[in-house]
Amino acid sequence: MFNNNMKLEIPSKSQNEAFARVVVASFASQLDPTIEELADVKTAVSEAVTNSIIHGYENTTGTIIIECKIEDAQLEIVVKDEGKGIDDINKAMEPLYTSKPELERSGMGFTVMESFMDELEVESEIGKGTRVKMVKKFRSFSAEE
Amino acid sequence: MFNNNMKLEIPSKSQNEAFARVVVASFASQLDPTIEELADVKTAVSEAVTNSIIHGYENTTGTIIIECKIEDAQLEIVVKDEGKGIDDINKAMEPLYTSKPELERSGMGFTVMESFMDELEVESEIGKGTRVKMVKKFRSFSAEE
Amino acid sequence: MQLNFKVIDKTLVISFNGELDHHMADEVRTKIDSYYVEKSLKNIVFDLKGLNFMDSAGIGLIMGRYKIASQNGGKIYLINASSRVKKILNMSGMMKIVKIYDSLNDALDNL
Amino acid sequence: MQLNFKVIDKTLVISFNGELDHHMADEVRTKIDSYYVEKSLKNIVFDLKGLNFMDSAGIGLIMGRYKIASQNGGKIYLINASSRVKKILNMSGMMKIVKIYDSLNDALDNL
Ligand SMILES: Nc1ncnc2c1ncn2[C@@H]1O[C@H](COP(=O)(O)OP(=O)(O)O)[C@@H](O)[C@H]1O
Ligand SMILES: Nc1ncnc2c1ncn2[C@@H]1O[C@H](COP(=O)(O)OP(=O)(O)O)[C@@H](O)[C@H]1O
Repeated sequence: MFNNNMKLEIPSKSQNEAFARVVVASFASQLDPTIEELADVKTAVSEAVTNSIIHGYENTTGTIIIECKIEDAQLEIVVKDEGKGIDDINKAMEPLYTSKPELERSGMGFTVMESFMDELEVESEIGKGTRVKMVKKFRSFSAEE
Repeated sequence: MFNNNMKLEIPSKSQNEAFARVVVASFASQLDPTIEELADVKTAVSEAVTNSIIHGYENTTGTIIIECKIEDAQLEIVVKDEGKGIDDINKAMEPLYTSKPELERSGMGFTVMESFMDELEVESEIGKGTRVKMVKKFRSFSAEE
Repeated sequence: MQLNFKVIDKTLVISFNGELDHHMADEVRTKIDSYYVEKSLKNIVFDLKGLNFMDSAGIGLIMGRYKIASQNGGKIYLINASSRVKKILNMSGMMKIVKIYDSLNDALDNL
Repeated sequence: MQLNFKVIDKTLVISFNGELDHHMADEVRTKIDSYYVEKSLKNIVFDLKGLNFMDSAGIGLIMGRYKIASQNGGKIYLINASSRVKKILNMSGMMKIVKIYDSLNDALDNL
């Protein structure tokens, strides 16, 4: 079985959105992704990390943890923060719902994660933080060895 | 002041040498490095991570921690393992000294780190592990804001 | 992110080069809005040819400019949108409020 | 890492494409040595044109091949080494045991 994992901790600064995307994409590149698959992963990571920065920590400084796990042709990505948490997850996941329209958020973050990844699971507790788990299956990859 | 930091944890698998290089280089790219400066950082990280894999964990599985800190135009990189540790650091740092000639190690790892980075500091305890701290100053960078 | 502004009559043509995420959107928004107001413009054409990444922050940015342009009787057009960007815009129903053309000439002809 | 082998008389010319670190060196070493032995070769030319990264694992790899070739009365040549690779080789005193040339012809002329 082909497997690997990594854990990245970054402060909740918006300049780290791009860094987080690059790191996860580079980790995913072990799975010989297509350009499309890689872009799917980058976009989903960007959404989750941005949410932790804007909504979780509301632009104060906190730590965002990104964990990736490869098992055969599957990549699991967990993005966690210890920010304010989500009150009503079902409502939060509705397309176009946003609690921050004044920041020109579109309310499409979770919808984008859901459509670009194969699985999406959100856990959250008010005052404790949020954990977004996403799974991507790489069609093209076949483990050697 | 311009600052940022990150922490990466990876298992001691040799395929993660390249991944570690890419992550640190991508983090360093915030400092607008020259191609040469970026290659210096990549090479030094590669040496330190390889050492943790081969010498620290001797090809068993352990965790390697890479911490980076940017303060103005300076990048500090710490590579840590909880492996077997180094008995005689001064001897280990001599050019051409290697404890693993049978693996075709050249004994040039520390020399490479030292010449490509501005500072190198090695701490180690037998049975506890090794911590390599390196500092690179980026000549070209001037923090905005 | 590299932005280029070009004005044709009352239409602002913005070329994007780079990655459009939340970090960049903040900066881009300020630049566009102050230019648009300063020159008293009407329509906005987003040229997305050089855009190699966009997440939902891009939807927010375009939506926000749509609101501003609408108040001035102006319209929003996108040109050179990749299939990926179209996919993201489609999810949000944006295709109903902005028009997508293949070239600047097509867009200008339809103003 | 992509390796290409070419044989000219008793000389093995190896072209490297990619990054040479400890991870890659293990695989590369096995490939080179089995090819070298199988074809009973003598000299080795390392063409480093496509090498876009090398750390001290590269020194170990070249040094190891130097030992093997020496035992067969063969020599080691490097061609198309970047200034960076030269810097690393210089640190280790390798420049004394391997010769560096600008082109394959130069190297072959000096065998
Ligand atoms: N990490 C988080 N911490 C707290 N709240 C969150 C987090 N992620 C999402 N939310 C909530 O869920 C809502 C919907 O998120 P999303 O679909 O990404 O849209 P947007 O980010 O554009 O608002 C957000 O407006 C916010 O209220
Ligand atoms: N992380 C580490 N853990 C244990 N021993 C180490 C570590 N790093 C270096 N060493 C010791 O220091 C020696 C010299 O290291 P180095 O200069 O990198 O050369 P090389 O890796 O080629 O042996 C190694 O051979 C090893 O004995």
